[in-house]
Amino acid sequence: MGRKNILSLLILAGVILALPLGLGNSYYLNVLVFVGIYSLITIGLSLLMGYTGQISLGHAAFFGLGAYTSGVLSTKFGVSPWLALLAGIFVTGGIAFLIAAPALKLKGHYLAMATLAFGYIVFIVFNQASSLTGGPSGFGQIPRFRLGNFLLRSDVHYYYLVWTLVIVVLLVSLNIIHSRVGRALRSIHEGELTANIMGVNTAKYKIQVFVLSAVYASLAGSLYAHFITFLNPTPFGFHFSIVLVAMVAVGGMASVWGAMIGAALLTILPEYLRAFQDYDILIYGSILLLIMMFLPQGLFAGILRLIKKER
Amino acid sequence: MSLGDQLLQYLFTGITIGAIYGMVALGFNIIYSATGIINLAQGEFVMLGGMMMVYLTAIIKLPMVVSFFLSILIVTAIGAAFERAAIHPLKSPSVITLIIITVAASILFKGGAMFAWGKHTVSLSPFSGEEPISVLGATILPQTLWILGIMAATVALLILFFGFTLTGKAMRACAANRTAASLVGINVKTMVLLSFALSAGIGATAGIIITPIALMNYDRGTMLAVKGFSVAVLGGLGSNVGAVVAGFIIGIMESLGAGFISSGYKDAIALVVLLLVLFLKPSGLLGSRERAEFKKF
Amino acid sequence: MDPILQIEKLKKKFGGVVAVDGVDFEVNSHQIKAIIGPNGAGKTTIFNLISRICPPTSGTIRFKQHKINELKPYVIAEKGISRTFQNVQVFENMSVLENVMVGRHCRTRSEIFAAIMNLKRTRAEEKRIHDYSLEMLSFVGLETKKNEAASNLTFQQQKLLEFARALATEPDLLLLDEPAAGLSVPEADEMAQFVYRIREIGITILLVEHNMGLVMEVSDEVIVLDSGQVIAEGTPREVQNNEAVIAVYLGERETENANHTKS
Amino acid sequence: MRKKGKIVVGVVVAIVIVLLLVGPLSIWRWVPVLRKPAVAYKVGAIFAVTGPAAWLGTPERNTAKMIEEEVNAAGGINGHPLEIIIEDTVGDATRTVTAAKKLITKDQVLAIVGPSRSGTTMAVIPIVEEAKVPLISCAAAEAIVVPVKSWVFKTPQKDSHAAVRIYETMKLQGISKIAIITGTTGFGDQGRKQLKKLAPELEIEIVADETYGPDDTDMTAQLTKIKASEAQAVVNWSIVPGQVIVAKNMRQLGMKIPLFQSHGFGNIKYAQTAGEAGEGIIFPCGRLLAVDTLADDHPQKEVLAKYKKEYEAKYEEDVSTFGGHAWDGLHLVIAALREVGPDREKIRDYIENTKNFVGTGGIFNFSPEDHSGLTKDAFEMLTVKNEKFVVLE
Repeated sequence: MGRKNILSLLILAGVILALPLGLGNSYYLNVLVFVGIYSLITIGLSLLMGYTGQISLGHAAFFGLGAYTSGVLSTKFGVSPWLALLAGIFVTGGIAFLIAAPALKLKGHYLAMATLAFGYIVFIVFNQASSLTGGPSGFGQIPRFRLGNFLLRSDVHYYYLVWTLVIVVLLVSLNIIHSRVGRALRSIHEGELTANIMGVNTAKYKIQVFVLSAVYASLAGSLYAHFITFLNPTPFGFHFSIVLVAMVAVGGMASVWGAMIGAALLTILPEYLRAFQDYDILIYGSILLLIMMFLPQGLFAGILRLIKKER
Repeated sequence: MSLGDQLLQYLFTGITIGAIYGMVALGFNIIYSATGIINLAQGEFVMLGGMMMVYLTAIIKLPMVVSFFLSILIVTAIGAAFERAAIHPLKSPSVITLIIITVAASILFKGGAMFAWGKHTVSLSPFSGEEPISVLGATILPQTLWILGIMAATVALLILFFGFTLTGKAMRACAANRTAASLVGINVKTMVLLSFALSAGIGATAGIIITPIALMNYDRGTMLAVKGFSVAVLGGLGSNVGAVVAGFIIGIMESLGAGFISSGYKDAIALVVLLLVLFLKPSGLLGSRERAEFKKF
Repeated sequence: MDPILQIEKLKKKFGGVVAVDGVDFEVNSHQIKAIIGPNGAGKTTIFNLISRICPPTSGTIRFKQHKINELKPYVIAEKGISRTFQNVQVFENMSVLENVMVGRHCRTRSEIFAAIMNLKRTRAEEKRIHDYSLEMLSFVGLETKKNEAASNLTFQQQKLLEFARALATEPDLLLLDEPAAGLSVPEADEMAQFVYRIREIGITILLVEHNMGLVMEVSDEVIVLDSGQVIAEGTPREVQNNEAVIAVYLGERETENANHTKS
Repeated sequence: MRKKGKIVVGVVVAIVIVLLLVGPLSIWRWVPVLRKPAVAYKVGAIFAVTGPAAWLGTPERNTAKMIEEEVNAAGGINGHPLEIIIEDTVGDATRTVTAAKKLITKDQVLAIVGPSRSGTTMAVIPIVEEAKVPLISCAAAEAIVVPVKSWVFKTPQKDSHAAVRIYETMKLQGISKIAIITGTTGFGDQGRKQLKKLAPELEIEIVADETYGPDDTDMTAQLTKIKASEAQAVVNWSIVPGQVIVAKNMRQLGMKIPLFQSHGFGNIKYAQTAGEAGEGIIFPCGRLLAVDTLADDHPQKEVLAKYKKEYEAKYEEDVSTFGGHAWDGLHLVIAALREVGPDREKIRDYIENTKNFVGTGGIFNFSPEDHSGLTKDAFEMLTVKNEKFVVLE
């Protein structure tokens, strides 16, 4: 990991620590909690899409699997939220592993379709397995996290919890990127067959990064479940999978920082646009369109390039 | 109702649903084969077609036939304008960029339709009466026959167009190899424009003919796009006959699934089959493996 | 001399077309062997079969006495076969050095958990990968370009980069697919020097090449292929005087001349 | 290229400046002096204005705006202007939670009306309970007020009442074996649960239980299964477009058995969309849609006629029961504000003890045990005749 990344991490940590002092309003913190939760997913997606070049239109399902495993275990079976979170990671990781092996043999749009279909099937199961999931009505009263005797209840508590995990996940991801494995991932993106002939077990790494991104999404899902304390299937459908891909694309796929910027932008933007009422849908669509047209590498890369150019 | 009657009815239902999906999938195919783009705004063309038709017939009170062609024409123009405004200016965009651009466009179309026509679900009177036709104890709506007829005509026209006209052949050439096509003097950018216009037109046609059965509102496009995309992939991207066949397969599977297994899981059943097909034959039922491998990300 | 690579009754069909039709030959350790033949004779297909880009229809390929038909491409690389490509296949958006470091992949071990923990031995290994790769880059003379994106290199430099990347896998057998294609005469001469230098390290070379000057200069043995079949095998001199070969090549030279006059 | 770069920089800088000037993170909000003095009574409203339930949220939003204008034109509440801050749920639980937190912590509203749908309401309940803000939901599901949550009320009639009224009507018609078909949305699912729970009590046997997705285009498969069963009537519990497609599909299949719909059918547009297939549909509904047929001395007549007249004059569209739910919720809050002033806890207490409040949905009588306030008599059984709603004889 380069010096630049360590510096960026330190700056991020500083900003994270300081922000609540400046904002002090639980609504803003609440928005930032969601930014953090979505960042966890988009960082994983950037590893999968930006670095390895494999598309997924079904990551909302992994987010949902984490949320539901965690929520159901802790609410209906009295499992501690932390254990439930771990269980979510194992369940989601296991399912991701099973789907990854056949799906990642597919390429391009066929992979996109397979992940979409998988996501949709999971969404249907959330709706139909009502004895566990409460069906379309969902279920509530999901317990919150505890640290010893301390109950995490306010937005500030979750803000620090979520963002601590974001930093950890960032650290983990940056370590992977700047390693032998990260190089292998990028070589798969550049030319899968060539990478294979040069000695990279491409199938293995594709599966690994897919499972890893699913695990990140599951972690995010568990945090979501124990934060919002109510689950129904709507946030885990096709629509959200697309939003996630849009976040990654808008921020800049080829960088975990870009993925975070995208998550932040597409989470905060609709909050700004609340003031515009119905028109928000048009403004949101236009901004998305313009960014992709004029900064196709994403905001992060676009801004970096501009800074360099101006110098 | 005897089991036989039920089975026949499920089949009719499947054919009706399948024809709807097949029409949407045809639109996907045209843009995909000319450009390699998966246009996630395809469902919005369908929605626009349906809403436009309802607007022209119910509000402007134009005759059916005039409205039919006018709606298709207007949506075709919208498709072309979208290509000019958002796709044409791009320089060698990545596939994910294109996907997000079409998503953004679909948000805009949806928003536009919401402002233009409101949020209510609208319906359209069927082309030739509402009296169901009885066949051996099962029933089918005359509108379904219209859908099937227009779909057959569309596929036939597409085959003629791609097989026998110069423009059609040029579009196929672009699909096979863009660089080579431009080397022999085909204006690739024009072909892309054409493919968007054509696909919007077909989408609009689909929207118009399904509205009497499925109704329409501004929010309907996304799901139709997802189904259409599934069908196009199952049939093998780029294969028009494949799209029609796969449409019927998915439609019939959904209706049999709803009838005999569980209406809640019917979509899942169809999707599991889709996944299995993809895992066993990664280029779809009627797609060619080589073509799938050439069209990389 | 012991054979490092043995090919027996190798056959490959694409649909109805037979690209390789019952080919037998051996490559001995430390030799430079060339496969020549007119376009479409099946030369590159043989390479693709050896590095398992596609499976053979029938026949066996043995490397160091072990059958390798069934192995995945990356395992073949681990066993000690590497290659370059006819139309270069560098990882364009990665730096020159990173390209070579990918080649080092199959000789190193740190997996994802070690990477996450960023262990001391992982860092040490990363350092070794870096140093070894740099060494390979200086071997081909590209060390000054190490931080450039591979796409910024010239065509010849990209070919050299492929050499370095292939060498980083520490191969015992190196397949060179038309190393001189697309190069000017002095550049092709440079390539010939490289081929010699690679053999000096102790690497066996199997070569496909159209540039007859280069083939005749560097090869110990030459195989001539036509329509998927071996029509002659021997030292460059023997092959040059083989009547079947002359017939095939005269035929091609005429068409080539015809092409030249056209353009 | 350089020029283009500068333009893009310019655009980015401009966007940043705009965002700093307006919106939630704007610099003005960090400077307390620049804030407007808070004299207005702020009430929050969370409706599904866009998204799949926009047909529900839009009349609610329209009603809220109408009431705000009306109240302020009449001099506000005890001299204080009324400010209704409307937020959109987009039909998404996450966005709804954020909206609720914004209303509570940033806008500091005194009470919240909405959300429109059951699922989103369930998602905000823990928030209002913890923040101690009165919430008057416009969603139907029983689970919102059963068990009673101290800060949560609702104005639409209960699902269970709707189911009971449907079953009672069936019994009068001599129907005992029925099929139910429900949409897989929160609303449809809650309805399905109530129908199944209450059937044994009222001696109704459910012989077929089918579902469909909110985006399905054809339900003849499910209906064929029902047709093959012994069902004497069908209950469809869903939202548009499913309600209309089911009616059309039944007609296609030549099914002559009566079709009952839920109280989600409360907009004359749906009957019109269904056309001929809609004739004879029976459904429970508040009296708003049948106001013309009410006797003049009916206690709700005046309220209903006024709301219908004003809404239809202002928005040039047919009034729906959904907007009525918002009307009831807002007027409950306004009445409370008028009596007890800007105090969340007092507002809650006032609403909980409200008796004989005449709303569009019925006559409300709240109590600590009942946060719904309506009885099953709030429903009238309506039927469709010549594309109009009339009271079922």
